[in-house]
Amino acid sequence: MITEEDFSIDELVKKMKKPEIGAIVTFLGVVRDEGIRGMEVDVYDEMAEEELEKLERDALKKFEVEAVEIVHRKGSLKVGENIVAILVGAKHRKEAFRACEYLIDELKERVPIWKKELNEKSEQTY
Amino acid sequence: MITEEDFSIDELVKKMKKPEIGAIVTFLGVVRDEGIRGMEVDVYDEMAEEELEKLERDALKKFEVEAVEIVHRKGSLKVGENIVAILVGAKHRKEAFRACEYLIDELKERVPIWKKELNEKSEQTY
Amino acid sequence: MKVEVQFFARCREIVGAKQKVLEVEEGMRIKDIIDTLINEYPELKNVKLIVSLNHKYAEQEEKLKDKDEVAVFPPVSGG
Amino acid sequence: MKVEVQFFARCREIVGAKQKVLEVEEGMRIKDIIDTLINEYPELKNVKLIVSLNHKYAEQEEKLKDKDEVAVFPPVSGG
Repeated sequence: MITEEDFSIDELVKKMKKPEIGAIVTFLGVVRDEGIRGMEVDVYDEMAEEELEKLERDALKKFEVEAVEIVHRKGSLKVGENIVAILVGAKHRKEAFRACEYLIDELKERVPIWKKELNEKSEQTY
Repeated sequence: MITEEDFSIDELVKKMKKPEIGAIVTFLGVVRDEGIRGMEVDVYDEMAEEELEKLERDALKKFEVEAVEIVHRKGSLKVGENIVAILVGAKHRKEAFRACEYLIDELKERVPIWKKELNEKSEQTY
Repeated sequence: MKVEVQFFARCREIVGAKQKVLEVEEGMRIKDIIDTLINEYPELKNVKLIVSLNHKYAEQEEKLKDKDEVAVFPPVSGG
Repeated sequence: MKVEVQFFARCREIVGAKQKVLEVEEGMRIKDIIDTLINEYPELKNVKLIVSLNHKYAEQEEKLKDKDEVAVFPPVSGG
């Protein structure tokens, strides 16, 4: 899901839980301070939503996992703000770790989202 | 930390964030339904706290990570309840994944905690 | 026939527009649109251009149909 | 001298107590406590016994001092 609003991992976990899930691995990407004042996230919404759904289906097929949820912010984000959350629920932890890492790697390759760092004085290029 | 109370991952994330952290990987262990009605978690508190702190220091030395937080429940837990959360904050995601997986593997080997499944009719042995 | 072209990130900055509707002839390919755009905005030559057709990654050789949605953007950098 | 012994999980169930204070003689080792316990609670033989001394994993050969805290438990299973 693409959203301008911040998300709650507790809420995402709650939504994901089912009796067969014993492990939930979460990747949370945060705006890191590299001498910037923040970040502008540009998204090709329709295509990004489709690519995210494709990714979720991919992971469910490729790994022995029970549930996948991806949320990515768009718009202006300050240092320390959440950018992306990827949650994977599985019976066993190894598969959840594998799938979660796969998903963030693939997301960075495939999903049409662009981050532009905003530095102290001016905007920087993408 | 050992606790009887449930924890909030959002709160743990908030406490962990610092400007140099760009990735937080979380492992959440949940009571899975294997035909049980829940779980009794026995802990050797003082030794467990020491072993958890040792683990946290280990991970900070062994991996390029900025922050580590482990919370483990004790007492009676129902299916779907949180058992353990391990959070690792790092500049970059690969190290956060490595350290988080290392920590749950080591926790299961080293920290004096015992889970006893409670089945429908009677208590089961550890 | 008409094709809508969307621009993102650096490409949007260079073109100075979120989207443009281009008039194209039967049989034209994505490549032809890209050539037209580079002609008008030479700075696009400095960008590694990725294209999509109707929300799917596409090759520049693909042929266009009426009302297609093309997007032009640099390599993605989300996450 | 006195040593406190804590029991966890299956070991606690077998012994039927959370802890016991044992009187031990100078020069005794953890091993000697374990032997005494197995003598009193033969079912402990069926458990792979792990021991700790003052909150640290210990070998059964380690010697005891007054007021030491020993713990006896099966392999851990947290997480």
